[in-house]
Amino acid sequence: MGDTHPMLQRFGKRRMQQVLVLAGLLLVFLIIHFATNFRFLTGRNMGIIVSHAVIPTFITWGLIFSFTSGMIDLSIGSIVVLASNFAGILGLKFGYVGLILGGLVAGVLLQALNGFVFLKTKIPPWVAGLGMAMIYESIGAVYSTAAVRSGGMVVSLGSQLRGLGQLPFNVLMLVPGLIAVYILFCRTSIGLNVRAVGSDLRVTKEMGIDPNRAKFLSMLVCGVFIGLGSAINQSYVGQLLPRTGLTTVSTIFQPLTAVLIASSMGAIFNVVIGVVIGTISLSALFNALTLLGVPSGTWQEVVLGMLVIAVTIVSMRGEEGVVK
Amino acid sequence: MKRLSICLLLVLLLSANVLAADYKIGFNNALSGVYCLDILENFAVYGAEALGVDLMVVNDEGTIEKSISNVENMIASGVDGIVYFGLSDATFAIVAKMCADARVPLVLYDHLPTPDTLAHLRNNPYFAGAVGEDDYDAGYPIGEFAAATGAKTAVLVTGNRGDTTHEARVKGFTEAFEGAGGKVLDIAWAATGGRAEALKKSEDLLVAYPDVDVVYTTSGEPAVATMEVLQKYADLGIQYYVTDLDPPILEGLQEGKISAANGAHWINSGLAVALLHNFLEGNPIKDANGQAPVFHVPIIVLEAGQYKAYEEQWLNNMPFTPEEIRNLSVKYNPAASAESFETLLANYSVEQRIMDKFEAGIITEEDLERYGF
Amino acid sequence: MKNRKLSWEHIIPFAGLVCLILLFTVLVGDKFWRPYNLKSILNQTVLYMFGGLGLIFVIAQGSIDLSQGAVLALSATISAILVNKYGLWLIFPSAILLGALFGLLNGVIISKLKVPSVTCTLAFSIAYRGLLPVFTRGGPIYVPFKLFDLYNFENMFPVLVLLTIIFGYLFEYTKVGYFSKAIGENEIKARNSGVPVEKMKIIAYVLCGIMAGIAGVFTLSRVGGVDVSIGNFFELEVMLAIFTGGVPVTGGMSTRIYRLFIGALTIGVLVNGLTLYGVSAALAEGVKGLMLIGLVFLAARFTAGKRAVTA
Amino acid sequence: MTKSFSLSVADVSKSFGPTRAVIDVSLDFRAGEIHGLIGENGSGKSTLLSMIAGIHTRDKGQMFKGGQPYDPVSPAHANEQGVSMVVQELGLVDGLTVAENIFLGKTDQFANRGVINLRKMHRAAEEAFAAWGISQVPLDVFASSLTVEEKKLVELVRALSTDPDVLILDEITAAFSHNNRTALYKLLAKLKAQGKLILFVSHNLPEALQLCDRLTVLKDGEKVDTLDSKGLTEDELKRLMVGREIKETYFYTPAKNENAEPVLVADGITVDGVLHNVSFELRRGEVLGLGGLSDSGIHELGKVLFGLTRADQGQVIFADTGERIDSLRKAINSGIAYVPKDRDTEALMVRATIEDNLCLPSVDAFVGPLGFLSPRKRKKFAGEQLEAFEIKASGIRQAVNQLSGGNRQKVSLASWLSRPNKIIILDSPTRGVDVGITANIYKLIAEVKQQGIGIILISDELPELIGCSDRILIMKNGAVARIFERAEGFSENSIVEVMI
Repeated sequence: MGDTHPMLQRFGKRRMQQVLVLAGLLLVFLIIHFATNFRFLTGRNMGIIVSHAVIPTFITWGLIFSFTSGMIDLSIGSIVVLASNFAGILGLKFGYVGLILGGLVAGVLLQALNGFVFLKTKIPPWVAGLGMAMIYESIGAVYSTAAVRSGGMVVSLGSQLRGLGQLPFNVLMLVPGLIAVYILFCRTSIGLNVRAVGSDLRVTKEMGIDPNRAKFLSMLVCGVFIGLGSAINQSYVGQLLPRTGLTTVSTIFQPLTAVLIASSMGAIFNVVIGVVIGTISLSALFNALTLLGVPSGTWQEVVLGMLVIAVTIVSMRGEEGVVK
Repeated sequence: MKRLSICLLLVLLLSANVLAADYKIGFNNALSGVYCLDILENFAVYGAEALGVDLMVVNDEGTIEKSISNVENMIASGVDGIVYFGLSDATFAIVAKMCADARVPLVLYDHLPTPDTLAHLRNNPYFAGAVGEDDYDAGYPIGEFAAATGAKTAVLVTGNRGDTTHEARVKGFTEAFEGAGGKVLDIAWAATGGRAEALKKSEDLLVAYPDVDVVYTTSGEPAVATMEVLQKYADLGIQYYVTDLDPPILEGLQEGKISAANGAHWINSGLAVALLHNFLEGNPIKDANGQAPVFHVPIIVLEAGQYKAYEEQWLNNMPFTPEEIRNLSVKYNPAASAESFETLLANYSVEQRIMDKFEAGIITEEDLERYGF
Repeated sequence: MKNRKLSWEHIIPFAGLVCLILLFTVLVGDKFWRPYNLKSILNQTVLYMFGGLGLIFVIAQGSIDLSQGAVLALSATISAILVNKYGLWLIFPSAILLGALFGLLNGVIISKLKVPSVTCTLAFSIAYRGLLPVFTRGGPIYVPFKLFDLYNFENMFPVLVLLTIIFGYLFEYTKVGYFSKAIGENEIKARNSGVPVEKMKIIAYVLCGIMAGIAGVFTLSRVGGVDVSIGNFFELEVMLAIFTGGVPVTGGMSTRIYRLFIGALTIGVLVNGLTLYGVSAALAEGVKGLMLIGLVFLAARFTAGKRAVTA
Repeated sequence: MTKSFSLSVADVSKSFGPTRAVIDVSLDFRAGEIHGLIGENGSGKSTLLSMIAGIHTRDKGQMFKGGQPYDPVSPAHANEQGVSMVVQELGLVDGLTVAENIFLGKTDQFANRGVINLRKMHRAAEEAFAAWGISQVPLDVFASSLTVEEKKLVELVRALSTDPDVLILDEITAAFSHNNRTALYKLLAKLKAQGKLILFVSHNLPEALQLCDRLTVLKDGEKVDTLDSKGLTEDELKRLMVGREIKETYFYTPAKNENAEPVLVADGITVDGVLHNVSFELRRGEVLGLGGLSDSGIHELGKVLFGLTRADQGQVIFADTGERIDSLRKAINSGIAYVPKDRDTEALMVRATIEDNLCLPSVDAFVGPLGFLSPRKRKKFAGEQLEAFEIKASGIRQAVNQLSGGNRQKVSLASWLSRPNKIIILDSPTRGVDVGITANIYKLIAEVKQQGIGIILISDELPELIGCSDRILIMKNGAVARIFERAEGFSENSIVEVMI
């Protein structure tokens, strides 16, 4: 056993591969720095990059709980829209406390509803999430229509309560967030149980864990982080307009990519930190492409798409199981 | 006796027409929830109420296929005419064909057809005309103006790549600005993701070009976002121009965050309803050449001082009274013609409107003073 | 097939459709039954049926294609450009070829490089949408007026029937369909049994791409040209149709092509009926969502004994 | 109810749908005994034990522990009352570390305000391994990187970590190497001496006879008898299990031609870290047994022969054509069939119908012009196979997951055997299959052999290999240890010596 174990040897190989990926990433950033006349790795620009990554990071942190138990939930975008607006409404009444509380309450409640629907109906979350997204979008749009009918718009913070979404507070939020999500995911029974459920449902059941309870709890935790992300989001954008037509579904793309990047570095970093690296890399990518003069709306998207596929190919190398 | 009964019948028919909402008009909102599109819908509803017609509003949810489906659905539900917003110029010919097949008249609003498309549409007897603005004309004067201040470089923040409205505004600005010797350094296209995306993109853009002279944003949502980002870079002394007069932009104007803004062309939707109403009343309005007319709505430039006037007399109250709208239709004003529309539009500016409203006794002298006249 | 019982699993999708039709007959009245409206419903659903004829192979395999809308958009756009240059005859060949090409790319990356289908197709969807404005260059692209005639009931219905026969045959009565369903049931068993899994995945994505291409041509003829928003959310609407029709999300042997049609019609009738009744699009979407969850739930509930439902 | 009974069940029943898994079973277990449960597959052993361990709830009947009513609602609840179980299937969560696996669901003891102290948890795990004399497994690696044997050890530690009075072991020894088995026997003796009750399930009858104090035989969900193991013989047990005397379970018939030409040649196969330079020949019409410990590489070798795993060095040659088998495609085209060990996940489409399962490997036979896949031909074929393999089902349209384990295995075998094969590789074909169907399968193997087909039988069970094979290839640590010829007479002792 020990080091000579064949599986462990393979594990080591994999780790080496991933160190190379990370080194490659850093090298690319360095090259970009030179190519952009040293505007990339400046303090101010790094601040911007990190601050752009804050909201996706919180949402992705939430999502690792539901992703882990195999629930890809297409409704998160619409939940963020509703939770942000609710945070805004309470925020205008009760200040920052209301803002954060509003996001939390809405995030947790909607995730609880999702959890209830996913677990009770037993519809695969993939499809149920699509349905819930439509329902939430509809609720948002009805609220928006009602607001416009009564002569206004959906809640707008104007210049109030905007601190949470700005430097330095948003970046500072990352630190307690990181600690909280690490502890919850790696060091509490909620995280442990949901990781167990995600890995092997049958065995986990036999070990005396109630999988539905574990999943539901993890959805609630997910709701907490999505709610926090929504509160920061509302503070960042000031006003978020609900729309219909499944426009919110694409919100999941960035978190999904971040999780992919995180898992491709799974042997070096804990997934919780990997997520931060993932979201910051994405934010840095767009920033760098703009600095390099790559047009947005066209080639930037192409580069993003290709990058995601490339990262996945690298992280899936040597995969022998069934991939769907 | 016979003659009398016929007369009675006619009177009955006519009175029935007058009493009930006599027409049902279909109207599509391209994407509900976007301020600049919702305000179009609002004014269309206002115009329809003034004219006493029913408005059936549908939402295309930003997709071109749904806008076609919605035309079908409106026809199926028995509308008498359609006021149509085309997400793309490409759809006009086909929508006109569908309307002609169903014998339902059509008026285009906001997006004007290109000359080629227009020529094709004018062969269609059910095409009743178009009311809209030239988006090129939204960007062009701002480009001109910015260049005249001595600015040499500009970056643009705009909406979805490929959206004809924004492409035209960008083109207008670019041609004017570069024609005067300036240079457009980069354009941030913020997709329908809305404000959050525009916030990030405009910030990235400003990091890339910190010494730029001018920022121009072509539509409301990205404009609000860019305005906030620019606040963080107030030290750079960048001039900021905007098209679309969303409420936060008005505040920005007032607070001096924005050098100038234009917009307020959203009255086109209500005028389009009036144009269609004329057609339904049997008075198809023709232009000087006897063809279906195209009315261009001027894009109003709003200076910082006029903020209050716009807020109160455009947003809180509609810029036109119901009478003014009724005057455009032959039903209420037998003299209604293309000229009525043209006169109304020719006088469409902040000053003129305020003065007209003052003369009509809608606003008082105190108001005038508050607005700075 | 003597002993195949008529189970709830088969009835529920039909029942949903019939209930909706009855509901709207009451609410909307004769407007709903007018020939023009019935044709409209078909017009509005036929594109999703086209898309579904391809997607169902991928879904049967337990995978997904989120790039169908973007493939539709890109192949339609490039075809429109080519048509304007070289003539209308090119429209179908080029759209089909381009669709097949994009599908091939998906299939190769998913099967050979083991990239999960969600990731791969989502990434391509973003990339293709990014490429679109490069081709449209800021304005719409027009297609010859002649093409408009393609999109009417008389022309489209025969095409639909023909494609249904071809794809239905392929799906229900050949190895391609049988193997695809086997892959959805158990990929390892399928591979060990001699199913060329990688080839089948590539074929499925190519078929998916081809149908996106064909749907793209019909979309062009329906909307009159290319706009960057063309094909937006097409793939989600197709998925909605397939799942509403009761196709299991994991694919497998009980995937049936008729379910696609039931699902597409159900969604079509619902949206049309609600619009005619005057319900806003915002509310209609919520109702659509509720119905999706409700129908999938009911269909799964009545088959839970036979078919493990994964949560 | 005397005090000496530490655990008893009275008139316990349990049904799964229409299947009555356990019917009115009453049993008394004494503290300080090792009590064996013996019976065919599907006789109700695992179900009975699962009810005691709180995994399943019973439909009726009562249970008592230490004279008190005992009603576990969950495994955790059973643990609290001193009952823990190592289940028959693999019972670890692959995505968690070893330490996390040991304490999953019981982590509160290491938690401070809900936060788990990892160091404390690791120390506790180390102590547990040491205390029970079980060879240590690395604690911070994921369970997925462990061998089957290591996993079973961890499961054992997990079960012991609650310090139970009643320890239930469901077929744990099958995966164990010789020395770990010995260690386990020692451990069990120690626990017994401490006055604990051990419930032990094994298909290995000699082991059960040797280890257990008393044996209970179950049949079709009902208790047949409880006997003292002293003086019992294997044949008696077997008779009780199936209700008839089975003397010859194996259907060995000598190969037609001892020196037939080879049909498959393996030459120096090496898979890094798994197989080393494995060479042998498979002859026409013979059964070549592949035996060895669970990590000896026998299962991996089967996959290489079928082209599922690529060899890093060496080659597999299909003798008829001289073709090199380096892909699944070539293997299948050459007429090689492979029945994998893991039935439900690799060999069957469990949610699909019997018809679909049977037809899939033979699908080319149903293709007509225009690629038409005739439903009629498929149906006919499936019906024939259903009959030929005596699969008990309501019809070909029944879903496979509604069948019993044995019948599922029959479907699996039928789907492969019903096509024209030249070589058949069977990996553990009787794993988890009851005695009756096992015999059936042996008979099949003998029949197939008579058709001149070369068979490779991979098995963990030595008697099976001895009973069926013409030659037995024993592997050790990924290399060929020795090939035994039937002519020499297989002796279990000498084979075990080579294996370990």
